[in-house]
Amino acid sequence: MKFSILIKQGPFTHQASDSAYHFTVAALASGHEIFRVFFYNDGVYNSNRLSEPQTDDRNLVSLWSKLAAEHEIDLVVCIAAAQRRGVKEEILEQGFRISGLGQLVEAGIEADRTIVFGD
Amino acid sequence: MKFSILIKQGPFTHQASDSAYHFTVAALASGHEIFRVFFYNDGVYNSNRLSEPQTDDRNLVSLWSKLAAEHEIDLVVCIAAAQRRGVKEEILEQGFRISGLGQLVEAGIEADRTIVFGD
Amino acid sequence: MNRILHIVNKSPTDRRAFDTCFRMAKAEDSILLIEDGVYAAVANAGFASEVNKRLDDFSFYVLGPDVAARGLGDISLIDGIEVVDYKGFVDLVAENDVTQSWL
Amino acid sequence: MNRILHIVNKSPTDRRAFDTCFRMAKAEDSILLIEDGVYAAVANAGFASEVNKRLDDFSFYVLGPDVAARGLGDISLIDGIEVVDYKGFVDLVAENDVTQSWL
Amino acid sequence: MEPWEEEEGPEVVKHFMYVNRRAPYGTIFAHECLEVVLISAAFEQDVSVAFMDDGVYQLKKNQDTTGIGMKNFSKTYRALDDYDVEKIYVEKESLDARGLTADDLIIPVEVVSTQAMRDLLGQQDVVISS
Amino acid sequence: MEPWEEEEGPEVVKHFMYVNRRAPYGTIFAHECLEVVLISAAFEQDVSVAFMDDGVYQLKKNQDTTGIGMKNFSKTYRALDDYDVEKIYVEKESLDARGLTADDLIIPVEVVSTQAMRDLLGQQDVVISS
Repeated sequence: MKFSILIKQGPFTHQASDSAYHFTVAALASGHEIFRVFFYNDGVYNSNRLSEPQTDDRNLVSLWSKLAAEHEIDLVVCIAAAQRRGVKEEILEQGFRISGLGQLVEAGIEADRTIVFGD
Repeated sequence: MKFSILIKQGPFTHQASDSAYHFTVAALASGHEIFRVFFYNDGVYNSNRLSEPQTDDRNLVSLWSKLAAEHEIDLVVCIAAAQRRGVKEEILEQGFRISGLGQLVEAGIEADRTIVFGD
Repeated sequence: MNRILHIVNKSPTDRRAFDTCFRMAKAEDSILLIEDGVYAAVANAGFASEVNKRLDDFSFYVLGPDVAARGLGDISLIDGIEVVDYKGFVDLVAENDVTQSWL
Repeated sequence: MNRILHIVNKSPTDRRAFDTCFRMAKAEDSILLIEDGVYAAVANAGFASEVNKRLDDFSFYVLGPDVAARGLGDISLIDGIEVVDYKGFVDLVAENDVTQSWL
Repeated sequence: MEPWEEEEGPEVVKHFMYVNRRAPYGTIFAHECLEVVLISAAFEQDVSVAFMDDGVYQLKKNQDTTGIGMKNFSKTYRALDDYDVEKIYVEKESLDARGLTADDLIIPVEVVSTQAMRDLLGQQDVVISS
Repeated sequence: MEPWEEEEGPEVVKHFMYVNRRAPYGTIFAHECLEVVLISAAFEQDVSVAFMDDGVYQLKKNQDTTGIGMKNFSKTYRALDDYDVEKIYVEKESLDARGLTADDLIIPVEVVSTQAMRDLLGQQDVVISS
């Protein structure tokens, strides 16, 4: 089955991105396909490559980036939400791309299921 | 009277930074002194100079920066909260400085009143 | 005992911050409604009874700019809640000994 | 009618998401508790009665990793709520027609 | 050519519902959800917008944000009609609990019972909560 | 030399209270508040930490975060004693509503009535809510 994921919160402050990550890993392990992960609202902060958590904490930015590289997952950061929050190409982690909100709607159309993670 | 302000949310997602800004402007207009504005939790995002809201929306990053320049306000961004969220010197707006959590405690000691804005 | 200015910025129909604020406030304290907390000041809303029965216990204030932003300028607010602007907010902070934000 | 997987990630003692979830869910729907929503599964908590009286109406699930993280692994959860892991979460999404997150 | 622009083959029209349960201004969720709804109108899907709980406050008439310095986006709801987004549902119970009626709202909406809203939810393929 | 390190002149000792009302892990507020409390211990002020509402869940024993990949910071509460932060108050009503007792908590605390917590709040100079 094809899943699309919407993430509405940044790393750390809310568990949303953590839950979405573990869900995505489990979905892939079960043989499902991830059509797209779309980052909206504060979710755009998940793509900030300057993020540097303590060494004994998880690093969601690099976890998403590595997962995308391993499984060719499309990680899309909403341009409108990113611009106002100051997430620009110059601080974007590898594996993420910035694009329009239409990509979220397309993700909903193309996937069999869309799951929203937020606060 | 001397006030210290604690801001726990970033710009846009919650009204906390807006409310704190208007409170600060009003306090200065009433002749009070602002000892320090401390940015903690997601509040550290208020110092990201890459933030670029739509032209008909307010820009809290530059509003805080200008207010600080006009009234010599000490804007302190928590280093621990900023590191994990990827707010570094290289994207720091003028007028903000990154320092330790002790600055928040000191702000509480030195000011007559400490007011918390968050979610 | 220090006089406390309790600040509530949560809608009473979304979060339970008001429950705790009312439980923890003491007779001489003041309660200021800001941001989404201003919905608690609407006279016709279901939550109004919770505020009405405490009007004699605490001094209630509501932030006018937040009322206007939410389109509540044209409907009745609870009698006995004083509308203040940001300057009034500052005055309340100065007049009380300490502030507590019920986030 | 599409079968809905309702996902609740809010503590029942902080937010009112459960009220609306219970109001909007229909008989054949499933309700999955994740993140701070898992506190609704505690058998001895005050909110348990709200869940208990709906056990016949909906299928309830709770995410085990979130239960363990919060230290609830050593206390009784409500009988009739099935504990699932992330793989079980994925299966629930696939088995139902659509998901609704009550944020 | 993007998939949704295909003119041949079976047209897949999905039922999308955007669920609004937050008050405006206190958080940005109302504003950013409206931006998604406007974009979604271009995709020729079946789009519904639901307002319940504090979400009904988003539609309150006479919002005036000059005092808080934020953008008043409430007038943008009027553009929904121009974008052919016509299925706008407001739960009656949520209005009642807040002392509001349809007359208090900035646009014409369909006020529905809890039962009707529940049925509408059951007809969707994609539900995006804000 | 920083102001709080002065050894001469009148010592100003203020009463600080950190108020915890959020559950752990769902949001970072519990974790980041604990970081402030630990720092504040160095300032020789009168420090209290209060737990009420869902904040009491922060102290629940046997937290195991391996399944969610987040850092288990609950053991750090045990360090409060080493930092001479000894005024730790938990509201009884909040414990009761959640079916918990002091035995369920990771550290010894003072369980207080609502009235006692109200009185403690009234003795503070600075209240930091998390």
